[in-house]
Amino acid sequence: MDLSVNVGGLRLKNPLILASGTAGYGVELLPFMDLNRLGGIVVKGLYPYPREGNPPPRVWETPCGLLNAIGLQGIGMEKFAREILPGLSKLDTAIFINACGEEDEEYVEVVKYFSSFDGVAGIELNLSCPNVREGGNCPALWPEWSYRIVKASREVTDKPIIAKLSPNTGSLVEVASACKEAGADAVSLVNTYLGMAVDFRTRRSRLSTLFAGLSGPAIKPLALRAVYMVASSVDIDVIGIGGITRGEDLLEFLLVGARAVQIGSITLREPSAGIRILEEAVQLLKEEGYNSFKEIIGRFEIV
Amino acid sequence: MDLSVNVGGLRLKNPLILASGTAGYGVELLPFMDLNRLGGIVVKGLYPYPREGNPPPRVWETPCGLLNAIGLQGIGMEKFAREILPGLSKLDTAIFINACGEEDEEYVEVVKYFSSFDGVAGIELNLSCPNVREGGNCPALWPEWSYRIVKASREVTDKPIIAKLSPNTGSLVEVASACKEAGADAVSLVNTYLGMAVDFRTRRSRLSTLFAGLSGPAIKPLALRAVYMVASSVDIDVIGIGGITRGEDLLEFLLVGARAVQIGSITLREPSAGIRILEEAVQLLKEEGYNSFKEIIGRFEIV
Amino acid sequence: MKEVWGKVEENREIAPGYFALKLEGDFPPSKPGQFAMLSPASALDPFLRRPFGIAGQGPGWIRFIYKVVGRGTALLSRLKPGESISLISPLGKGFSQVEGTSLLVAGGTGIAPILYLASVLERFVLLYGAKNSEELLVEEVKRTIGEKHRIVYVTEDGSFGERGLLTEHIPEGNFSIAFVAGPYPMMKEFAGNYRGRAQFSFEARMGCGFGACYSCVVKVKKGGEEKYVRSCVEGPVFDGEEVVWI
Amino acid sequence: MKEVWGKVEENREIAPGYFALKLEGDFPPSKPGQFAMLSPASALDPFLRRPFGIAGQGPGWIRFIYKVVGRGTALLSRLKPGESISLISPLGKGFSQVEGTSLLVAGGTGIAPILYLASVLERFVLLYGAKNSEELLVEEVKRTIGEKHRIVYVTEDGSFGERGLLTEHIPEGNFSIAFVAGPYPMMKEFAGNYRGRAQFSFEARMGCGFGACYSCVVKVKKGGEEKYVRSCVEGPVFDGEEVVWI
Repeated sequence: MDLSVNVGGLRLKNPLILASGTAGYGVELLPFMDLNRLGGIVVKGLYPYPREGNPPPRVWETPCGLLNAIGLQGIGMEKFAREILPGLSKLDTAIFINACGEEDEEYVEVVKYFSSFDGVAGIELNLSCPNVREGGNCPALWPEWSYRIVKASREVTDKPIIAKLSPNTGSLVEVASACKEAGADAVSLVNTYLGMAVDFRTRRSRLSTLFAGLSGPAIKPLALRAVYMVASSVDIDVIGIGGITRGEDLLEFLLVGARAVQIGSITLREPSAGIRILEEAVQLLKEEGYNSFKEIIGRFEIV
Repeated sequence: MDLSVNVGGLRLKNPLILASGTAGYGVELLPFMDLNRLGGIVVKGLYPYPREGNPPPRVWETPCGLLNAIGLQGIGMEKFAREILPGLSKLDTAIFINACGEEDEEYVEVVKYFSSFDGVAGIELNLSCPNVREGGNCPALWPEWSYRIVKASREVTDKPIIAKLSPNTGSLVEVASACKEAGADAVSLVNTYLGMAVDFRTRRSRLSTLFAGLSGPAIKPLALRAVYMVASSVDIDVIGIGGITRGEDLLEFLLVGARAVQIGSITLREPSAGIRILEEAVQLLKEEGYNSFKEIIGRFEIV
Repeated sequence: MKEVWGKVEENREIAPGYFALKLEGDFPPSKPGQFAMLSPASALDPFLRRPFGIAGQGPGWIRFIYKVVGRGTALLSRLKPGESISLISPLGKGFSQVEGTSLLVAGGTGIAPILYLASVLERFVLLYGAKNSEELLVEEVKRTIGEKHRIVYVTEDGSFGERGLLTEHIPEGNFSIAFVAGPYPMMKEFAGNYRGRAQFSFEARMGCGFGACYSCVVKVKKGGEEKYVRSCVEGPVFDGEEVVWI
Repeated sequence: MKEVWGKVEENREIAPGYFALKLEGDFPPSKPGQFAMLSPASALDPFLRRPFGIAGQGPGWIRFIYKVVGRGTALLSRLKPGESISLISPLGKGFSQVEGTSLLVAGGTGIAPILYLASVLERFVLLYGAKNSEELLVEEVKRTIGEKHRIVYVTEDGSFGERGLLTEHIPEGNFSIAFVAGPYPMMKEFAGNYRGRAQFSFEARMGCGFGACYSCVVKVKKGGEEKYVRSCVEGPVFDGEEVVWI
């Protein structure tokens, strides 16, 4: 069985990647599984500087999902590079940076900084965090804004660039096209859906913010469609994200055109979920007579 | 305890309305509860003519939700008026028509037809069914299209007009504004979210259609935000819809600005859910020392 | 039809993956061919109830036979005696009552409504097929209908009874009607091979089970016209003449 | 820390709404103040695990005391002996070990980690408060620490022990440290009234419990700087000096 997939110019040992934001800096999961078995890990979002994040409460459980408003608390790129990346780089799995910025220049600064690290397989541009700007605004809602950041990032790195997209726009396909035009090697989608939770007793938000981002199995049907929309209409590699909890979910994302997937919220519930999901997917593929993940990518048929 | 609410120029005995599409023509629920206890019932969507709907399979369960692609099968306005409305009209609850059309003129035809029936409290314009046009298109994705249908409907009826809106647009607030400008008395939101379910074994959709509409508790956090967005920025009465399964959910929608709510998917699981949810909400209100539903409407506070 | 609670008296694996669930409670009376919607979870996931053909009912009890095929039935199978479960019952139209000798035809879990029917009929021949002897619920059949009726067992691998497809072993006889329950392909094949009057029990994917959502439609011919009708209300049992096989 | 399965040995309502859960299994050793994440559902809803302070642990067993406050704990309370549950344990940093006599302070379900701590300490005084006598788990306390320690019980309504708030009845004594677990307002009030060294166990709303999500942060002063740290990794026990009360 050939588990490898090709995405954004990279060959991954398998299509299962841990999504940014639910796997810490990777090391938090070492007690629970052999990270070498994963296709890749996207570490927590990094700014050029340490960042405090939003006040608590930062998380609220919803039916089959969770709302988060972490707000990209983080140790900053230099401390990460000094204290954590050297260890991560020794793993036999693809390590992806998740680059963030308040200003466009900050994204570029992070991209440039990590371009020289051999241990970094690629850079995901976090164009889509809904918890750091007023009203959930983010670059990935706007084709032009996304284009600008990807383009400027492209100019400072030869590493694969993955633009992480938001579902909270009526222009998803246009944003993906803009990222391709600007030189992105792949897009990953979806980031979280803007949602809200309130307490009728206190008459206030359940979180410290007004809006928050919904993830988890609740959103899977929506994410699957978003991935299909982009994969079927834009000529760019897609990494599927959204509510994957089982091997079958992984295969469904590949079927509609994703070349790899990221798992997020399920890791919070079940830290070793990545290995289980991968094993389940391999078993299902075998049962159906496939010899590789690649054989199923984009093979969805409209009746 | 005063349970009544005012919405779209109507006084409802309480804020709990059964949503269109999950309560049949109302009569299907007679074995399970006393419909007189409800604030209102919106019957299944009606075209001027009988309609076949989409082929099966039409439904697929998802985590805490369901995708449907019914496609507005229905008996048509005349048969409904002849065989069902007379009985419904005898109930002591507000009966709402859900008017549909392939062409704009068909909406207007249904609105006009029911304008003369005393037993009809109001007319909900179904601008937002995602299962009847190519790729999930519908009037409620577009402010202009919505305006045209509401405006033309306004000209043929004095009954309250409720425009049912879609969350599948980047222009939700603009659509709501357009409906107000065109003379709608209220908006109801959200209709279902466009989603997808596939079977990796057959490589085909789980439904007879490519896309389908997601409803159920899974979408509640998204719907709550959509209702807040419209209620807080457009001067029109809002009826909140989306994943309500408990009394507390109902109160949350009122808190962020809805003047009434509709319950949908939960009725399929628990046909008498409407009564339970209403009772739970009344109990919670009492516990917190409120004397009416009206006292909590729009009382959400941003920290 | 009513929302009622039942207390689990028995929930036993009677064959690999097949369970018999017996509930105690005050259930409205049903007739063979009708079904119930069972709620596998008290939490919100899985969200929908599941339809199951009633396998038997008497004073204070109701019984089902189900196969674990997904998340809902897996949860059901973990129910323990003494626990409670919500059901809506009875739903749909049952089999017609017809004079004379009936041919009962069951494939797989289609045996559930057929056993209920057999328990109230005087004269019948049973044709019952499954993949192999493990999935053929012979003990269930014997317990319910005893030894005095002719039974033709069929397994695909020949591990019990006749070998092959059920539709290759339709017994000869002067049957006033055939009552058929099982997978769609089997029923379609049977309909193609059998000339007499027949009623078919459909297993459509359902939303509510009581007519509110229009999910479970089946195409039928009525008055010269083909149309979708709700199998939960106008079925799940349909006359062979009206079914449009696809 | 490890993902492990435990088999329910006991899940008993010890006071209205309060349950004691004892699991059998091969659990990594813990120390008082550490916690575990328990998964209330095998289905996808509720989605997240719930954190519970460990109330006791020995060879082949671990014990929790919890109050039913929502959907997750309601599901937990329905677990029956023999059923299995997934947990991640042990998590976080526990209480420090300090020479001398300790003051143990527990409010409400804060009694769970405090009892575990009491079971390993030689010398302490316990101050334990609850709303009323029904919610005061006196039998639990007696069972765990016997009769040879001084205990000050406080109930808000005076239905058992002293009347009023726990913080109004802080015992006099020469304590080397106070260990405090309970609701935030109680702990804050205690911190304002108590001058000696103290450690506080926080109950923050958690996502994962093992440091991956940064949901459960608490603001602390470290090196002259205020910052958010994860209570699941750097807590749930914090030194009084470093806590920034809000």
